[in-house]
This record gives sequence, structure tokens and C-alpha cells, in this order.
Amino acid sequence: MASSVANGGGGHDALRFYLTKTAQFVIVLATTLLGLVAVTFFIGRVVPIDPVIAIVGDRAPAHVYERARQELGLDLPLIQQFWIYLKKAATGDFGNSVLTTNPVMTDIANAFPATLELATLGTLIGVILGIPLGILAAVKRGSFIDQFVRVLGLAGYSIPIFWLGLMGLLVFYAKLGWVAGPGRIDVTYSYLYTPVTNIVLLDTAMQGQWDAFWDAVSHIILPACLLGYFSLAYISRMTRSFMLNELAQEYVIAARVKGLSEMRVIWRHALRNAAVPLVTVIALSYANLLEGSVLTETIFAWPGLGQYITNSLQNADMNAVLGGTLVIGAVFVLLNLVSDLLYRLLDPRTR
Amino acid sequence: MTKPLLDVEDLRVRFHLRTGTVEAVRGVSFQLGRERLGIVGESGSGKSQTGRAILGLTPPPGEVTAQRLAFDGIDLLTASKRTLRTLRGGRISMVMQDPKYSLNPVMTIGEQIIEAYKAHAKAGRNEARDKALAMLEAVKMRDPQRVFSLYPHEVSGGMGQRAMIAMMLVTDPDLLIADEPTSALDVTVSMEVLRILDELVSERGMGLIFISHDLKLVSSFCDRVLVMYAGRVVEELEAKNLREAKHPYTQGLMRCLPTLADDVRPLPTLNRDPAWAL
Amino acid sequence: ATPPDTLVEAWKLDEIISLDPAELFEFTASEIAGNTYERLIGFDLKDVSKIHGEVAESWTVSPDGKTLTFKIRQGKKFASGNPLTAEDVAFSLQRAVILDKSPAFIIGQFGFTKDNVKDKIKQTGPYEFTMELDKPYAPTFVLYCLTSSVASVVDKKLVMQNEKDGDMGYNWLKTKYAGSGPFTIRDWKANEVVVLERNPNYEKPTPLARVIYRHIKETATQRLLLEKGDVDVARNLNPEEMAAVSKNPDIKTNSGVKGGVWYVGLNQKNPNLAKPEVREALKYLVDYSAISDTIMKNQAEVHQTFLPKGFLGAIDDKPYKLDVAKAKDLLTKAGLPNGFSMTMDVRSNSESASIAQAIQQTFAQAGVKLELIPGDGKQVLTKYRARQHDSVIYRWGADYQDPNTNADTFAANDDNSDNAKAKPLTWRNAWDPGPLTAKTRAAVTEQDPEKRAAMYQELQKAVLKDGPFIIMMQEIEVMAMRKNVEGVIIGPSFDTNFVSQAKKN
Amino acid sequence: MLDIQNLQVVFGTGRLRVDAVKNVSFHVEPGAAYGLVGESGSGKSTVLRAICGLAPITAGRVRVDGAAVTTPRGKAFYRTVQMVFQDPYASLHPRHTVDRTLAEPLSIHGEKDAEARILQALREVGLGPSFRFRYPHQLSGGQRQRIAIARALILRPKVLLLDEPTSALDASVQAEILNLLDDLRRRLGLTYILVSHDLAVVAHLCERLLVMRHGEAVEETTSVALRSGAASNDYTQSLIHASQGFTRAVRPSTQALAG
Amino acid sequence: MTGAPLPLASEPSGMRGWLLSAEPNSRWQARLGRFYLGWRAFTRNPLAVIGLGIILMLILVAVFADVIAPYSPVAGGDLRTQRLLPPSGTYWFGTDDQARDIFSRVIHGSRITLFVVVLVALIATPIGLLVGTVSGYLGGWVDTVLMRITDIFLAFPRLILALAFVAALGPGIENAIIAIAITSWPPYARIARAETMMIRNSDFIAAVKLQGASTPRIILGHVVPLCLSSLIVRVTLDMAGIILTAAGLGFLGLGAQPPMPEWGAMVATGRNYLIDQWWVAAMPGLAIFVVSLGFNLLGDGLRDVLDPKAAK
Ligand SMILES: Nc1ncnc2c1ncn2[C@@H]1O[C@H](COP(=O)(O)OP(=O)(O)OP(=O)(O)O)[C@@H](O)[C@H]1O
Ligand SMILES: Nc1ncnc2c1ncn2[C@@H]1O[C@H](COP(=O)(O)OP(=O)(O)OP(=O)(O)O)[C@@H](O)[C@H]1O
Ligand SMILES: [Mg+2]
Ligand SMILES: [Mg+2]
Repeated sequence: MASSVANGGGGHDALRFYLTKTAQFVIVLATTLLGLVAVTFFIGRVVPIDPVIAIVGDRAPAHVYERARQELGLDLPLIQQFWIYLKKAATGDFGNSVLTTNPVMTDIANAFPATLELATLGTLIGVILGIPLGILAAVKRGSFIDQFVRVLGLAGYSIPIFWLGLMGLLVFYAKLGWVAGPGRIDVTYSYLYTPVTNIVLLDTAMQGQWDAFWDAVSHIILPACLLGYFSLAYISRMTRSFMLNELAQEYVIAARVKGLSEMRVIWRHALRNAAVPLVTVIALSYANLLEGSVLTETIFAWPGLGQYITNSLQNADMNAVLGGTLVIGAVFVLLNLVSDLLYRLLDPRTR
Repeated sequence: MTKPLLDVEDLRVRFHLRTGTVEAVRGVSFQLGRERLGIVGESGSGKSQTGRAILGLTPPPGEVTAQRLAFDGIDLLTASKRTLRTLRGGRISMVMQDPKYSLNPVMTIGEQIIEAYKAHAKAGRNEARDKALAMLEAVKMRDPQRVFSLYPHEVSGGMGQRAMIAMMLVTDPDLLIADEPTSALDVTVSMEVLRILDELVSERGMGLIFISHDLKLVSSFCDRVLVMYAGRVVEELEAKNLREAKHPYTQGLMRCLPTLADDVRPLPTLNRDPAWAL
Repeated sequence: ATPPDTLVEAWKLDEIISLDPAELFEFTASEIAGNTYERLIGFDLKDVSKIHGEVAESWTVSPDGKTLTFKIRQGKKFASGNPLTAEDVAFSLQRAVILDKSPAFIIGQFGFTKDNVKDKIKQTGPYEFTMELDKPYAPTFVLYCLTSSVASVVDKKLVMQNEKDGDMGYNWLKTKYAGSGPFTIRDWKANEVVVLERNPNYEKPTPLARVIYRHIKETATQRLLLEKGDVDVARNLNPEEMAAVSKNPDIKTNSGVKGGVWYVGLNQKNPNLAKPEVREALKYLVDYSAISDTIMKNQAEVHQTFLPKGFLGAIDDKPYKLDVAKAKDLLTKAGLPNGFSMTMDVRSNSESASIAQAIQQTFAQAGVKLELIPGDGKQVLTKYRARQHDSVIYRWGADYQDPNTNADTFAANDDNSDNAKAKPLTWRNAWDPGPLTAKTRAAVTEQDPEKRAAMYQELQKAVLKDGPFIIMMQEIEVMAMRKNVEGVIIGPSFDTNFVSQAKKN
Repeated sequence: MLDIQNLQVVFGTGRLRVDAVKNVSFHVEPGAAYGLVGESGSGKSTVLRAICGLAPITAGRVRVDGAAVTTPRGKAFYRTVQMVFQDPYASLHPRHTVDRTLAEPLSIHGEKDAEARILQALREVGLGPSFRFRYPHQLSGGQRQRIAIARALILRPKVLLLDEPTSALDASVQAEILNLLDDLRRRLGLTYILVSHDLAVVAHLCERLLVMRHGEAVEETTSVALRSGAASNDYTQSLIHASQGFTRAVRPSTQALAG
Repeated sequence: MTGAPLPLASEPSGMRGWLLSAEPNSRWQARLGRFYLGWRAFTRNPLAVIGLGIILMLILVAVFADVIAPYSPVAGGDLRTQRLLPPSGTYWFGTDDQARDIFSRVIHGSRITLFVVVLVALIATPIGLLVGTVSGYLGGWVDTVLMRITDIFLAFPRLILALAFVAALGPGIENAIIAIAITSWPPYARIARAETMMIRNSDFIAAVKLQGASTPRIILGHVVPLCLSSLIVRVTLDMAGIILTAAGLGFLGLGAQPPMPEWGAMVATGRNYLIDQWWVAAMPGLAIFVVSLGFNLLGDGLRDVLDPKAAK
């Protein structure tokens, strides 16, 4: 999405350039979020689930039901409800979740770090393994290793994640006992540290609870590897295709003409260039992991955002759904921005 | 002339493709001393592939064979990868056609020159830097300091081409292959570039293979010319004698150009004789 | 592995929305309340007809049957250290009525309203209070209602300390604890965990220091955790998983009959289903025993009347079994010899989906084409409550241990119009039970338990014969647990699964 | 036929502003051929593109056949003026056969008799009917340029704008195309505007020419003057000089003409 | 290229020669020739051929499902004796919890899968293509507005949007398809836009403009065909994702209705028996895997043939 602008200009111009960029970004963020809210909000209202039941339950007498309905403001016209929601949302108040009774933001502050932790680790695994594999496949195009990477990647695209997840648990947890089971940390350790960031690995490490830390590691490793595998599948394939593209460029031949070693040609020259579009791919795959880990979270009893939103949706807990969607939307836009910035950093042509 | 710098005999480059095998270069032989050798021919006649085969940079499906392919007595066909690497860029260099594509877009020009230098000379960062700057100056760059830290997209085609030359000459090679170094440039700029190459040959005693499709240019710039057609050398002659070429192909090429000097109408066109390709 | 003094249960916890006894109504929250709060009255888990005082020491009923006087046990203390007195008990009941949340009707149905409850439920001494009813209800009915979790005793002092804007501590107690039960609630993280901890002030300290309920949605995950010993009890295993783990020498299973029944509701707005012959024919088109022996093995047993076993007056008649020929006869009589088409709303991802598919098969044998419409729990419910279904497969759980809870919904319908206030199951299926409504109302005030039981038997038979409900099975709850766990009690209702005496060897 | 007065073309605004053409005027008689020469980026192509509406006219006037052009150009304009592009590899749709490429203008303008006219157009540019169903990748560069010319001619325009029609081609092919253009002009009475950086090509085809630099007109001259080496302007001189090939020492350009 | 043709080692002749002729005599021959060249490029990639084989198999199986399947895909057997039987000579893939033959269900499920895949492709591709090309060709505020909308749909958690749509429209395979289609067009729009931006300034577009072609004509006749190939490649590569999303919806109970033998729904049921009665989930899971793999391999192969940039 990077809109490239010709370079040059003095400090004043550069300043103005960044100001326009910032303004543009704010507008993009605002309109995207507004669109997200609007779409979610109206979808939420046409969903044929009565949100009142979620609060009062099935057995509630009629008057209890009516009162709850009014408290939710469901008797107002749709547009008015939306307006009220927007006004509150602007002040950071996304209402309370019906299901958990907490303010939605509190819930998200709890659930999001769990997802973040998992997705980040997953992406790291995907990047660390996926890029070298992709490079190898590109350099040895058509060889056994290339086919292997291709099939590995294709399998990653095609295997249902819940199947792989359960099989992973069965083998590595139940049979082999190499990793800990579902959940973020064992109950024994869960009260040894105080949640600060809600990212268990960080919290335990910062508080020096190393036993708890290692326990958390052994819990996260399997789901993270699983997500990592899916991200690896994507990243390695994209790396391969970008590298093939770069390796066919004239400047690579020029680098060889200079007498550089093949390693240097590949890593310093081709990869540096392939890294530019790769950044976008990694950001995208990261965003996908952040939003798409619903099933993984279910299987690994991971109290993350994906589960939270799905669960809320099924219970017509619209405040929670809206809040969660907004957060994911914002993350998406933010990741876009970050990859945009990195893009600029890596590619002098867009500076 | 003593021992030739480059000795090529029966060089062949084949590409095995789906549609069959294409022989891009078919039995080219020549010897090169410390002189300017031009290779001309129309598009697809195998000029570039000849140049690349010498450096061992024929792209993947290609296959290179030759009776003899020796540089300064070193057999390039049997040389180890390591030897080839030290030769490449060190003693043989190549200036490529289009600076827009041949310079790494994400590295500054200075970095790329330094990299070339350090690949062959044990030198510290500062020494390499000085050398690079000196080189930029040698190719008549107006503000070497500034150009040093520019990225390829920030310089014009002419500057890029000169930077490319600087990069390829920083190691003081004995042989330079220049593959259409000026065809992407304006007439006025290309004259400047040629002047630089010319000086290098006459002052350093470097061997130069100058690939071009511009007969007029080659005849005025080089000492000796190889005329290629369909992968073969159809004629080899002194540049100044190009007007007296024997081969009908060379003659045709010379005549079909419009000139300011006289107004021929219609222009003579080339009637290809299948026999030329044999 | 789990610590020796801690019991860890894997359970689907995502339905908890409140821990306030005046509000909580879901199975999970009720069970937690049962282990952490004390109620006025309790019943014998083996024989539900035997009632005893829990916080109440004794009670008397006035001759006109309208006033009950309760004496409270002395010397009890809340977990907070505050003493438990009649003031707390009266406050708890009043609070439930005033807050008027979903379960409030269980107490409210005796004529208490926001405005009069402070007069009708009165503290008359430090350890004595009275309840004044609007009608002379059957005393057993009243007492059974007081066994439900809405009658839990909360710590008035503590709750009122946390009152805000006259909410009687509602917003605080939603997530906190103010009781006197064997365990205290230490922590609740929505969709993640509920942690109970031993209440040191409880008269009989629990063997376990801690009980942890972990939210595990996937049953397969629950199973793996159990087999690996990372949880002690798995609550939601399906029949196959149950069968598999029971082969494991480290694991045992415990089961108990529950008050829930599985039924198919037939909407009487559908002209075909409104024909009595069709209703009866469909009752002959379900393979009750095959379903309960396979799909619902260990989860339910065949039961066809609306009162679950163990309830006052419950009968266990099972007149229906799969009989395609008879069903075809009945359909022919109804003028539908070639069968007909109908839909059934089903909650996806639950046992009901499997049962529904089995029913679909047997219906088809008599030419009844059943189209299943899967939906989310809440989605199916919304449709059901709007009477937009043809048929629906659902489970009904008793709200309290008195037969009225089921009779009221299966056999009575005061107003069958579209905008009726009350929405019992009869209404939802647009069925007017005629004289049965009056009989149900009469049974509630019948003072003689035997006569009362007979009335309910009559009601059950009538609904069994003619009602728009294919009642199929009564629920069984099975817990799979590690061998070393002992003393986990599975009571007859969902709030009587007790862990207070559980221990691990 | 074609009259350009004070043409100015500006791209972008502010920091990105490029003054591609500044105040250029020239006039072309019907049936004449007019050349534009100059170094890369001097605005030659932009003048052509401005005439036919592919670049904005910021100021100035363009008259075709006595009438000022409208924006957007009407269909009648396109029947009068057509253009041939520099790169024969980029100017043909890679997925369309020659047949489809040539049929397109006819169908846009609702012309009948497409069949015959396509064959005739192919004949005119010296290609046989066997080329009709080929795809561009099955054609050589010279053949492609012929197709591009055929496409431009099929609507029978009066003016042909030629943007370096031979610079991407080999010398021998260039000769063929130049001969073709020469021939067509004579037979069809076309008016040409030819852009090239090769002075010899311009001199070969055109009677008059305009030398451009940095978007400005440097001088207008004739090919006769060019051949005699008479150029009043230094820049034109240096262009003439450079087109003679490489010279070791910098010498006055007139001497090189003999070689 | 001009110049002398380089001699080929062997000249094509006969049928091949006719197809590869540099001088086709008719539109048909030209088209067939192109197709043949593509086909040859395609068949040089054995994995792609395998992929094509799988897809053809899928189509055949779907067409002849009635003939192939030994049992009814919906009617179950005796719950007491035929339930959850492991794979055997009678029941090749075993039976499920309703005592139905899994093999027959998988066979019949191919129809649904094919239906999903084809319909999603037919809905999402044109939307994406149209939005992308219009946005890329016209630019300006049209581009801004369309791309903002695309962004919104792109930033939406995909499964959530699908879930919401299914919830709004009611469960069922058709609605699941619409939901998936609605969530899958944005990337296509982006690709088409990028492609369009690259070609909109090219000479051949300028050339048709100079012939007075209208904007719709240029977009439909000239821009769309060029975007199509990279889009087709992308769509084929996405097929696996589409099947899996459909499966995901089925998994959440929002896709096909029971007893429809939709693979995703079957896997979802099988999840309950995953550890001991592995075949219930594994068989339809394997089917999903094989078909996705087929589409992916095919897409990969097509990329080499159709996408001129990727071809080397
Ligand atoms: N990678 C390759 N695969 C197949 N054929 C190739 C490959 N590279 C070059 N060729 C063929 O080899 C022949 C010679 O190519 P070469 O690049 O040497 O031509 P050239 O004389 O440099 O032409 P130009 O003036 O256009 O650069 C051409 O016919 C070309 O098609
Ligand atoms: N669409 C455009 N937007 C911005 N600047 C442009 C655009 N088109 C051309 N220019 C600029 O206008 C100037 C003149 O370009 P033009 O293409 O007319 O040059 P030219 O003389 O044809 O050069 P060449 O010989 O390289 O074709 C150049 O600086 C170019 O960068
Ligand atoms: Mg070349
Ligand atoms: Mg130009």
C-alpha cells in the first residue's frame, strides 16, 4: 500500500511530507475502524439471536426480560443505538461484556496478550525456519529440497488445524510427555507471579519465577509450533518466489561478476531485496495468526482473543464482538503501517 | 604480440529448452591482447552470451564447451570455483548493459564499490573507502563524496553507468568486457563514457571487449571487430577497414543505416542468406 | 500432575455470567454456589423427599398454612468472620426479590414483590425470622424452593460495605464472594478458571485446600488432561471417550441421575403436528433404547414422563418404543398415509445433534421427512421462544426440586396468545393443555403430600398421552476422575455436586 | 494541418511538479513530415502525447485541421490523428491476436467490412494474411512495429504521430520500417510528426525539424541544413557531432562529417 | 526477435507442428496453439499434473457418486451393531456415530465440496476483479473509496465475518458459501488492482484509448484478460483455504446441515472420536487434504504457465 513519493526536498519538505503521511494514516485508521464498527454493529443487530437471553437466561420471567432489554437500549431505533455506541466508543468505553460482566476493554486486555504471545512466538518460528527454507528452495530450484519445501508448504495450507493440534497433543503431550498440556501454565505456578502484562512468559521472567517461566514455555511451545508451522508454510513459499525473482535480476549477475561468494550474493544481495516484499508477507501472516487462531485456542484451552470473540458472537454478546473486532482491525491497520515503515527503511526507493 | 591475454577457441553455448536445443554461440574463436576488440551483430546473434561464457556466467539451462578458453594461461573451463571467483572481478570484469538493473537497488553506490574491492584486496574499511572515492573520481564523477552515498535510483543513467564502470575497475582488472555499455544512454553522455574506457585502455594497458550493435560506434572506437551472425563470427577485421568488409552481412549492416552524409532512398535492406548461418 | 491438596476439574465454564446467588442460574455457577454458599434448607441426596435444615435449625407452619417461622442455627460464621444471624438470612431472601434477577421468581412466586418483601419476610429475633405467603401453598413446595441456590445466605455486612448507588452490592458480588460454605471463591477469570479455597471458618474444615475448575472446551482435550493426570476430574467427556478412559486403570467413573430431561417439542402452530394422531405417531418413531444405549450411553436413560425420577409423584411409564407399523397406522388415520415434511431446530455441536440425526432416520422409515436446522444454542433458543420452529430438540432441567417446576412448564399454559407474558414450554409449542392448567395450579396448594403426588401422576399421564412433547430420556451425569479422588458427590440436581468432602489419596 | 501554439505541459504539483514541455510552437503543413529531436527527457514524447490527449495541455493551443482540439478528444479526432509508439513490444496487447488488434478500432467506430479492411491493412504494411492470427510473441520486433502501423492506419487517419518508431529495432529492420513509412506517406498523403533522437533518421524522413532541450524548443531547422552541418545553435551542433561516432580527440565537428 | 532464426535441433512436425505453427491460419489454430504450449509447459511439472489428476478425480467422483458409493450417504445402519466400526472390507473407511458408511459419505461429499469451491470462485472472482480493475484503472477518489471498503473487509477477522453472515442469513451450505465469498474477494481486488496499475499506463492501453475506446471497453476487453491469469492462479491456490473455511464453519456447526455429508462437518463430528475411532475424522480429513493439495499443486503449475512474471 506504500504510496511512493519521489525523493528529494529539504528538511522542511520532509517534515511536511511526514505530517501529511501521519494525517493520512490517521484518516485511514479512523475510516477503517468506523467502517468496521458500522459493519459489525449492523451485522450484530440482524443476527437472529436475542442478546437479552444471553443476560437473563431462558427461565427469566417476562418483566425481568423486558427490563434487561431496556437496559441494553435495544428498544431504541437502530441508528440511535449506533450513535450512542459511537459516542461511548470515542471515549474508550466499549460497554460491558454480557458474558463476563467485565468492561470489554478489560476482557480484551486479558485475552489479547494471550493471543499476542502465541501469535508472536508462532510468527517467530515461522520466520526463523521459513525464510531459510524458502531461500534454500529457491537456490536449489527443482531439487529434492525444493520439492520438499513445496510439499511441506502445501501441507500447511491443506491440513485442518484442529486435526493437527489434537494429534500434536496426543503425541507430544499424552504419549511422549515432551511438552505440557493445554492451558498457559500449571495451576501450581499460576499464583506464583502477579500478572502485569498478562504475557505469561514476560511476567514470570521479569519476576524471576524461573520454574514458572519454564512451565509456561513448555505449555506454549506446542501451540506456537503449530501456528509456526502454518506461518512457515506461507512464509517459505513467498520467500521462495521472491528469491527466484531476485536471483534472476541483473544485479545478482553483477554481484557474481564482482567475484563475490555465492553466500554473499544470496544473503547480502538477493535477500536484502527480497526482504522488502517479505516484510509485508510476514506482517500479513502475523495478522492472520492474531485473528485466525480461534481453533488452536479452543483445542489448547488458550484464553485468547479468538476464542473470546467467537464465544461472544455465539452468545450475541455484541459489545464484546465489536470491541474485539475493533482491536483486531486496529492491529491489522497498525501492522500495515509498521510494514509500510519497514518497507521504507528497507527500500531506499520509497524513501 | 606475445602471449595473448585471452584465448578463445571454438566456444559454444547451448541452451536445452522444451522446444529443443538452441545453440546461441557456435564455435567462436578469437584471441585478445591488450587492445580494444569490438563484437557487433544484430540482436540475438550471441554477443552477450559470448561475453558471459568467458566469465562463466551462462545462466542455468545453458551449457558451455570450448576447445580452449584460457585467460592469461589459466584454463577457465577447468578452473576451480575458487579460482574463478578470484579471477572474476579481480582480473576480469564486466560492465553490463543497463545500470538501472545491474546495480543493487538497496545498497549505496559506495557500498557496492567497496564490496567489489574488498572481495579481492585485503583492505580495511577506510582504505577501501578511499579507493572507491578515487575510482569515482577517475570516472569523472563531479562530486564523488555525494555520489558515494547515493542509491542507484538517485542517480541518472549516465552516472549509474559510470558508477558501474568504477565498480568494475576498482580492482584494476586486466580484461574488461563491456556489454553494450552505452546503448541505454544519450548520445552526448555515451561519448563521455566511451572516453573514460578509452583512457583506461590506453593508460593502463587493459584488454577490452566492447560489445555493441552500433557499427558506426564500434568502427570509430575499437581496434579490431568481430562480426557475429547467428552465433558465429562471420568476419573479423580491423575497425578502420570496416567500410571494406567482405562479408555481405557486414556490408548490409553498414549500408542500411541512414546517414546525414547522403540521402539514399529507399534504404538498402538486408537480404539474409541462409548460407551465412551455416 | 496436580498438587495433593488441590482438586482440578476440567469443565466447560463459558456460560458463567455471575457469581451472585441472587442472579446465577446456570449449571456451572449453581454448582459453584452449592459448594461455597449455605442455603436455608437442604434435602437428602439419596432420597429427595427427605428435607432438613441447613442454616435453619427448625421451622413451623402456621395453621392457616400462610406463615412460616424459621429458627436459625447459632454460632455460624461467614468466611469473612462475621457471625451469621437471622438478619443475614432475611436480607438474602429480600435481596433476591428486590434485585429481581432471573431466579428471583423461585422465591417471588409466593407473593413477594419489591415493595412488600421487607414486610413479608421479617426478622423477628436474632436467630428467628418469618415468611408470610400470599396463599397456603403446599409446605413441601415452599421448602423445596428454599433449597435452591437463590436462597443462599449472603454476608449482609460484607455485601453492604460494597454497596454502590443502592445496588445492594450487586455489582460487587457478581464477581466476588460473601458466603459461609465449605469453600470460598478466590478467583474467577472468565473463560479460564474458577478457584475455590478452603473456608477456615466452616464448622467442618474440608480435606482439600483448593478446588480449581478449568475451562476446557474441547472434550478430547479434557480427556488427554485427565489421562495425563493434569486434571483430576473431567466433566464433559462424551460416551466414547468415557468408554475409552474407563479402560484406563488409573481412572474411574462416577455417575448420578439428574433432574434434566431430553425432549422434542412439537409446535402446534404446524397444522400437521396439531393432529393428536400425528403427535402420537411421532412418539412411536423414536428408537428410545437404541439412542440411550449408544449415542447417549452413560449420559441418559430412557424416561418418558415429564417428572424425573426422584421427584415427588414421579412415575416411570414407558409406553412408547420404536414401532413403525403402528406409527404408519396412526399417520394414515391422520390423513397422512405418505408421511409429511417438517423441520427440527438443533443445537449444533451438542449431543442433541446426534440424537436428532438418529430421530431423522427413524422418522424417515414412516415417510416423515425431517430436515434438521443446526444453530447456535442461543440462536435456536431465540427461535424457539418466538414459536417459529416446527419442532425442536432440547433439554429441560428442573429449577428446584419440587414437581411444580416441571408441571408448570409441561402441563400449564395460562395464556396461549402470541404476546403472553409467561413463556412455559407449553406456550412455546403453542399448546393449550386445557383443564391441565387448573390442575397444575391446584396441585401447588394441596397440603396433603400423598394427594399431591397423585395429582402429579395424573398430569404426567395426560401429557405423556397427548402433550406436544416427545420426552425421551432423563439425564445422567458422569464424571471421569483419577482413581485417587474420593468423596466427590453427584447429587440429583445441578447445584448438589459437592466437593466439600472430596479428598485425594 | 497541425498547428501548435505555446504548448505547455506540467505534470504534478508542488514538490512533484515537472515542467515537461515549456512554450513550444510549431506548424505542420498537410502532407509534410516534421521531426522532433533532442536528448532523453527533453519532452519530445510529451508533445505527441499532449496532441492526442494522453498528456494534459496545461496552456497553449493545439489545432488539427484548423479546429482546436477538445478535451476529451472526440471520435472524429481519433479518425484524423493516430499514433505509433516507441516500443513495439509494449504497444500490442499480449493476449490479442493481430486479427483482434486490427479489428478493435473498426468495431469501436462501427466500420463495416472488417474482413477486407484487415487484410488490406496487412497488405499495406507488407505483411501477408498468414500473420493475421498470430500473437505478438510470435512476431519479430519489426513485424510488430508493422502491425502497430497497420493499426494506426486502418482508420485512414490524416496525421500519424510517430514516437521513435525504430529506436528499439535493429539497424536492418529500421531500414525496412523507414522505407515503409516513406512509401506510405507518398501513397496515402499522410502528415507525419516523427520523434527520434537519431538525427540521421529524422533527416531521412522529415523536411523540417525542431530541436528540443529541457522541454524547450532550441531551434527549428531543415534537414537540408542539417546535412550541410549548418546549425546556428551549439546544442544542435553537439548533437550532429555525437551522431558521427566516437572521436578520440575533441575536434571541431565539421571535420568529422567526411568520415 | 528479428534476425536469423537459430537452428533448432529438431523441427516439430505433424499435429504438433500444426499446433506450434508460427503462422496459424485461423483463430482456432492460434488459440489451440497457445493452449498447447501452455499445456506442454504445464505437463513438464509432474506435481502439477498430479494436482490436475486429483481435481479430475474429484469431478469424476462427484459425477458418478451414485454409482461409486456402496451405501446411502445419509441413511444409517443399526445403531447397536454398525456404529463406529473400524475400516474393513465391508466398510472401507469404517462407519460413523450414526452407523453410516464413511466411504459413501466421503464420495458423496465430493459434490458439496465441488459445489462450494466452484460457487465461491464464481462469486468472489468477478467481485474482486471488477473492484480491483475499476479501482486501479480509474484511480482518484474511486480508487480511494473502493480501496477503503476493501481494507475494511480485509481487516475484518475472516472467520468472524463469515460467522456473522451465516448467523444473519441462517446456517446452511448456500449461506456459508456466500459468507466465504464475501470474505475472500478483497485479496483478489488487491491483486487485480496492482496488476491494473501496472498495465494501465502501458502503450497498448494508450493505443486503444487513441482509437476512441470507452472506459468499460478498455477495462473489460483489455485490462481484465491480463489480470485474469494471476487471479486464476491465486484463486486455485486459495481453494484449499476455501474448503478449510467451509470446514471451519461446518466445525462450528454453521455450514452444511446434517445429515449432509459435508467433509468439514464430518471432521467436526469425528473430532469427538478422534483418539479411539480415528477413522471418523481422518477419512474426510484426508479427503480435504488430498483435494486441497490437488488445487494447490494445480495452482502452482498454472502459475508457471499463466503468470508470465513467474515463468522463467
Ligand atoms: N537463458 C536462455 N535460454 C535460452 N536461450 C537463451 C538464453 N539466453 C540467451 N538465449 C538465446 O541466445 C541467443 C543469443 O543471445 P544474446 O543475449 O547473446 O544476444 P545478443 O547478441 O546479446 O543480443 P542483444 O543485442 O539483443 O543483446 C539468443 O537467440 C537468445 O534467445
Ligand atoms: N506522466 C508523467 N508524470 C510526470 N512526469 C512525466 C510524465 N510523463 C513524462 N514526464 C516527464 O516529462 C519529461 C519529458 O518526458 P518525455 O517522455 O516527453 O521525454 P522524451 O523527450 O520523449 O525522452 P525519451 O527520449 O527518453 O523518450 C521527463 O522529465 C519525464 O520524466
Ligand atoms: Mg546482449
Ligand atoms: Mg520519449
